[in-house]
Amino acid sequence: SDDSAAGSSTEKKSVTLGFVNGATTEFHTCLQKAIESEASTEGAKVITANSKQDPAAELSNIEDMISRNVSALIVQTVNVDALKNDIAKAKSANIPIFMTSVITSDTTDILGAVVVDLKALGALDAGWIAKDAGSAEVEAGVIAGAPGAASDLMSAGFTGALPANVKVVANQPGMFNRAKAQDVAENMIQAHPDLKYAFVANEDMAFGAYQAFQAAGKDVKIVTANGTDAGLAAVKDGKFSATVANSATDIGQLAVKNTLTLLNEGQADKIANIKISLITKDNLSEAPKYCLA
Amino acid sequence: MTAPGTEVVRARGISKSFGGAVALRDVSLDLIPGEVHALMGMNGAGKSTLVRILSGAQNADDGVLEIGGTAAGPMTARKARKLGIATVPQRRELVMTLTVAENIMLGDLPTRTSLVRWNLIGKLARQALRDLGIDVDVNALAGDLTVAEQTMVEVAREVRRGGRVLILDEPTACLGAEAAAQIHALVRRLCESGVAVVFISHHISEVLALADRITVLRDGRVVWSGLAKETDETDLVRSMVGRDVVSTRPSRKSDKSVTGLKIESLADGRFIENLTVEVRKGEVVAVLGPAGDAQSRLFDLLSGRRRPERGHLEVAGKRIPFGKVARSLDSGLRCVTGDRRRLGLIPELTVDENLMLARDRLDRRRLHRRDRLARRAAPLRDDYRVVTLSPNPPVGLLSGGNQQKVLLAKWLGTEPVACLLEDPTNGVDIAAMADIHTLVDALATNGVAVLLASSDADEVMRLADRVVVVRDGRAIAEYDIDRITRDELVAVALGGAIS
Amino acid sequence: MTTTLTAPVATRRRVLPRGFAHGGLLLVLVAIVVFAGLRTDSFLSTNNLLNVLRQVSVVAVIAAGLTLLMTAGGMDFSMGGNVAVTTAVAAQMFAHGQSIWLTIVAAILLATVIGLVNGVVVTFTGVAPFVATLATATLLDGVALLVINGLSVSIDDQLSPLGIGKTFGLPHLLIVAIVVLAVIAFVMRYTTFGRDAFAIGGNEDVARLSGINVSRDKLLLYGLAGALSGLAGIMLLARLGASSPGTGGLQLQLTAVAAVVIGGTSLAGGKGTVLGTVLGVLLLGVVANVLNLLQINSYYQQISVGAVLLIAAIANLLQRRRH
Amino acid sequence: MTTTLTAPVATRRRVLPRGFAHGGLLLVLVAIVVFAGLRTDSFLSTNNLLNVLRQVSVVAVIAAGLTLLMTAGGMDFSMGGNVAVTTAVAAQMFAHGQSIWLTIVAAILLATVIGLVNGVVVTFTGVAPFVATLATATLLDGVALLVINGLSVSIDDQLSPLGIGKTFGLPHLLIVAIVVLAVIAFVMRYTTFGRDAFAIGGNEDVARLSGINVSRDKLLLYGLAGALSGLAGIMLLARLGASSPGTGGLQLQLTAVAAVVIGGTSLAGGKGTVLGTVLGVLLLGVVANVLNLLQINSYYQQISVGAVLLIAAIANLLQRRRH
Ligand SMILES: Nc1ncnc2c1ncn2[C@@H]1O[C@H](COP(=O)(O)OP(=O)(O)OP(=O)(O)O)[C@@H](O)[C@H]1O
Ligand SMILES: Nc1ncnc2c1ncn2[C@@H]1O[C@H](COP(=O)(O)OP(=O)(O)OP(=O)(O)O)[C@@H](O)[C@H]1O
Ligand SMILES: [Mg+2]
Ligand SMILES: [Mg+2]
Repeated sequence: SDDSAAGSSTEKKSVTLGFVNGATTEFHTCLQKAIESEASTEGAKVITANSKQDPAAELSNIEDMISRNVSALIVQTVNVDALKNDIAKAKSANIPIFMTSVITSDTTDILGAVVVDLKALGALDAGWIAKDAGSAEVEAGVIAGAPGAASDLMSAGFTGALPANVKVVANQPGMFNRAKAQDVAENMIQAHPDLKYAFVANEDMAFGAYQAFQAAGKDVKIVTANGTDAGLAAVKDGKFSATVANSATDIGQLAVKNTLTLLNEGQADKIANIKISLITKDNLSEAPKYCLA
Repeated sequence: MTAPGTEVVRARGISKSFGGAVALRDVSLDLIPGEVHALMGMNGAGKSTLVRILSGAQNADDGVLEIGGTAAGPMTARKARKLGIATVPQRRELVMTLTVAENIMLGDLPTRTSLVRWNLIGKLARQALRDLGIDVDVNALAGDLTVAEQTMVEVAREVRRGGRVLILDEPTACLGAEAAAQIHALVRRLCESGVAVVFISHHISEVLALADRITVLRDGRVVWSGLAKETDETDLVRSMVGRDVVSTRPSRKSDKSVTGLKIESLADGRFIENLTVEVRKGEVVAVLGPAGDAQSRLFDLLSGRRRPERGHLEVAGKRIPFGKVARSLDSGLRCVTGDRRRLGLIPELTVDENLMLARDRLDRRRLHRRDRLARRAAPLRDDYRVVTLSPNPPVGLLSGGNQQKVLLAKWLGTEPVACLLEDPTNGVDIAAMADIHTLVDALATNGVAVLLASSDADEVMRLADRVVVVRDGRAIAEYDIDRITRDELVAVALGGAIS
Repeated sequence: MTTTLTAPVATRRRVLPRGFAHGGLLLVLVAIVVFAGLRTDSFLSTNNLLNVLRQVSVVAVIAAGLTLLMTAGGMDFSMGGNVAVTTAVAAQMFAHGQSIWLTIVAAILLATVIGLVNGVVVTFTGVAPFVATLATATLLDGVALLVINGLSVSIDDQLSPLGIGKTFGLPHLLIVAIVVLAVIAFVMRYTTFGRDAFAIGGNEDVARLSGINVSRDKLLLYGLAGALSGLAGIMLLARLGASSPGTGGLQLQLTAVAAVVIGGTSLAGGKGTVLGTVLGVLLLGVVANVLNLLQINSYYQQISVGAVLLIAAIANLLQRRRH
Repeated sequence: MTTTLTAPVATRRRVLPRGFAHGGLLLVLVAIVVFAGLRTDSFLSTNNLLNVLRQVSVVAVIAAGLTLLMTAGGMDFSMGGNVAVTTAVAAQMFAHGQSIWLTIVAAILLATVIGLVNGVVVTFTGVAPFVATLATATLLDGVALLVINGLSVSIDDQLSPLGIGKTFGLPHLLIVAIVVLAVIAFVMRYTTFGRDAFAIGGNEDVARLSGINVSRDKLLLYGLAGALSGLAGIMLLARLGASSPGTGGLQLQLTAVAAVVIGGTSLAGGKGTVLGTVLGVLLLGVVANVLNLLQINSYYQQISVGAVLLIAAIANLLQRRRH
């Protein structure tokens, strides 16, 4: 059976990576695809599990991985702090943990991480608005994700980087759900008909917001994040003014690469920052691939 | 205990109305230890409402209750129980998901160091049943019992709990002769020990034989109250109904050569073993046996609710498969249950809808128009004299007897070819009983084959042309009704031998 | 715990004008509307009100089917999952170049079949409806993800006439919802099939013995719930222009269930009105809208929705009890 | 829709040994265990089995309380929300340097109060339990977010003796769960309070007329459900070492409800066993574990969980019916 391979992690050939994914959104799907494809390129096996945004399920998944004796664990976490327990557990079983997207405050016990600077991501979008608005007094709205660290970091980064002449008049949660985001956008434009800009925490929601603004007959400039094919097309069509590419594929591929390198005690950044870039109509070609086919 | 001769309960000026409709007005009632106090009156007269007020299940709008000489204030069920008032309500109130033993001991489970003593529960429950001469498995689920058995269990429960007042609301309405006799004996015994018993029944002879004192209600008012020995059947009927009621057996002359309903070698593996009964068109045949015997199980099999192990069923010469409600109905067979709450009516639906429930489905009506429904239902309401306080209330709010009338009307208004009537006058007043008997006569005259499964000997004598006696699930004898006397009939029903 | 049909209530209700049964709910709704109207100008603008109505259209269609089904004592907890699968399949069909009508018909057919499967399980195995459909809900959520492979599938503007179109100023989505609600209300009040649902919900045994084909009716009811989920799926797809992970599913289901039960339809069956459901749907929609307009902090939003639901449920009962 | 207790079933069941009522469920569970044992070595390792048991401990505690409550005809859909609030409050108290015991006591007290509030609403306003607690569930999820301000609040290893400690090889979390289950099973069978719960669930009016203090019992039952949610919250906090958005909540609630109803406890009340609930909890835990071990794609995992639930529910019923 396939477990025998996992048993002997010392041999380089039969490295088995465990990947614990955090949810089933597009980002997570693409991340997993990238990890699976990169691993197969590198000749490693991957076994995966999904925590579906439930911290308790994440812990269970990690425990299950440990009992399968994987060589290393890559975790796209639901809950950063709960990971401390997991890390302790994995450490006592001699299984190193590698993290994606976010990290614990104390990084001594982890193997490494690939992270996205979510604050900087928000700030990039804010920067575009600052430039576009010039010195005009304008209103902006934020359609955040689900209440929680990731979403809060993004909107804090965005809000914090805005110049004084851009006023955030509304900040409402879209729950990373397109339908909800569309409702919120519809309501927001009613309350603030003079809205000029909207920061939407991901492209899926941004499409919903775009529909809402269109229907209301308002020309609100949308800035968002991800850089999916559909998102880039929307930037090209002018539906979105800008998006910040934080490629799930880049994160996944780098995570596998670094995990394997660090396992073999090779040279790699322990905490690698993924490159994020502001994509507008002018630099569409610079966008990295977001998702593997 | 209160000294004999002084009232243990004095109710004065009790009034109660439901949303403007008056159910009781200015009713007074005295209960005296050692006496059986019968409440009589037509369906909807307010008997149950009065006893519900006494037992704390409902609150009066007006009036005072004095119990044991002191004013009781607002009553609750718990308080009534504490004051020693035990009640068997008209509607069977058991926890159907619990066993008989637990139901009997409910609210009073024996414990030791606060742990429930299961063995003792079984023993006490068995004892309570044995004291009343009842044979029911204490480990059976209450929901699996027949209505008669449930009644007995409930009486056993209330008697076991004891108290100085016992209220029995139509305890004998669906009981066979044997069980009723047990209840009578029990009531007498309790009276001797100083309990005040309230007894409600529509059977005048039963009341006259049992009661010391009688109060008659009509339209929520006391119209007569006095000692039982000061009155007689005719007077009682007059005060209850306001007129004389006569119900005599007509001579039904119809051609009785064609078979209308034929049950052959029926067996359900539990209660019925090889039962064969044939009913000709225009004939009323009664199935009779000790309570709990085959007759109370026929409904399930004939209606298609349950499949028997073996047997044939024919309606007007056509074979009907078992277990198929639609086929059974198409053939013109109508089965009227004795358990109207569980298998007869839908309490939330209105009277009219219940009346037309089967009829409209048989007519394959697609649309439902309230005004037309009311028009279609009106003749049935009149024929069966369904009395309601408001125009068209949910049927669950009617008095028991009126519900029974709705049930009969629902089925007999659908042009039956053959029908099974299980306790058709269960809980109806004497006037309505006479009406229903006349309606059954009319059915027979019109050539319907009627199979009667009644536990009431008088009713069997009044209606049946022929009696089939069943014992242990088999038909053991058959009599034409003019060959047998009422007393012999009762003897048979009690399981005795017959000359 | 078991609630008894307390008599006085029902008797009076007949006497009062219809709709009064929902007086409490109506009161809460009106209170919120007045409050919102005073606090923010934008609330009472035609545009905003139309927005709210369009937003609740999808939930309304699901809730309508659920009302009828629950009145018959049934329950379909998988309608949200069914919506997710339908949107996913329809989106993929569009992506593979199928025509609009074929796609719509196929999606609704599929949804009907899913509903029928629920119906078969509930009717012929006797598993409690809640249990059976909770299981299928889990299953369908997985299927939906599988169909779109965890990615967003866009349909461009193929359904935009439905999604954003208007006739005489009324959004098409709203019109569809109104038609569905009206039809269900009509069925419940004026057809034997609808009355059968009440009978089955009131006492299934009696219904069967009265000649109602209970099994067939149940299958039809579950099938109908499925079909309406399918329709809701198409509407949602039209509105969003894409199917993505998390579309439909449990959240949508819970909103619909909440709307229906707040509207007074009994979980035990035998009681239910479309009018109540409409009020329930509107209440939830208006509250979400008002919270957005008033710019309430997102944590307080959930709290407010919960509190309003609770108040509405209590108000509705107290009001009924007073009579 | 109402299912009738047909006579032969129930009478016969008494004759069979207890526990047999869950034969179908047991069969499915055993089948899965055997299958998993054959397909992957790691499944039957002590470590993995202990993992599974520790993983289900929190759900088991909630499910135990729910079993008793549902047997009495009640429902608490807000236990998951209660867990969320409890973990949030306890985490904040730790973060503010409160002592372990004070925190635990305060958290469980708070949870009990929340349960009692549910109880008061259900008992004294007559709102259907599902409706009332669905509303509080929404409310509590919001409160939990508010308490931790949408961020993860870590408690370091303050509760790790409970969270990862073992005695005689048994995880402490498991021991707590076993004790709770045993106590509830005992209460349900051997105390008047427990038997009264069956009576209330079977027929509340009869129970009241029999002199059972129904209102008090209901309050106690909801309070108990709350207290157990609090305990579950502490256990979850111990296990996770932090409270963060998404801890507890609706997902946990649905898992517990699924476990209880799969275990044969009736949504209508009057019937329920802790044994059934234990089997339900184990089934869900084992399936999740096995799907992970067998390396099933996550979309298929959801589908499989749904399918297994459905099969178990049907098997449980068919098996019972055969007798
Ligand atoms: N809860 C209630 N709501 C509305 N009307 C009621 C209610 N209870 C009883 N009634 C009405 O009050 C009247 C008296 O009913 P009650 O049950 O006391 O009659 P009864 O004398 O016991 O009749 P029966 O002999 O048929 O049992 C009836 O017309 C009945 O419909
Ligand atoms: N489940 C039952 N099936 C058949 N008959 C029953 C049943 N329960 C009670 N009865 C009998 O039916 C008659 C009336 O019972 P039912 O419960 O319909 O009365 P009700 O008038 O609604 O109750 P109440 O008078 O307490 O309001 C009584 O004679 C009683 O013995
Ligand atoms: Mg009565
Ligand atoms: Mg009555």
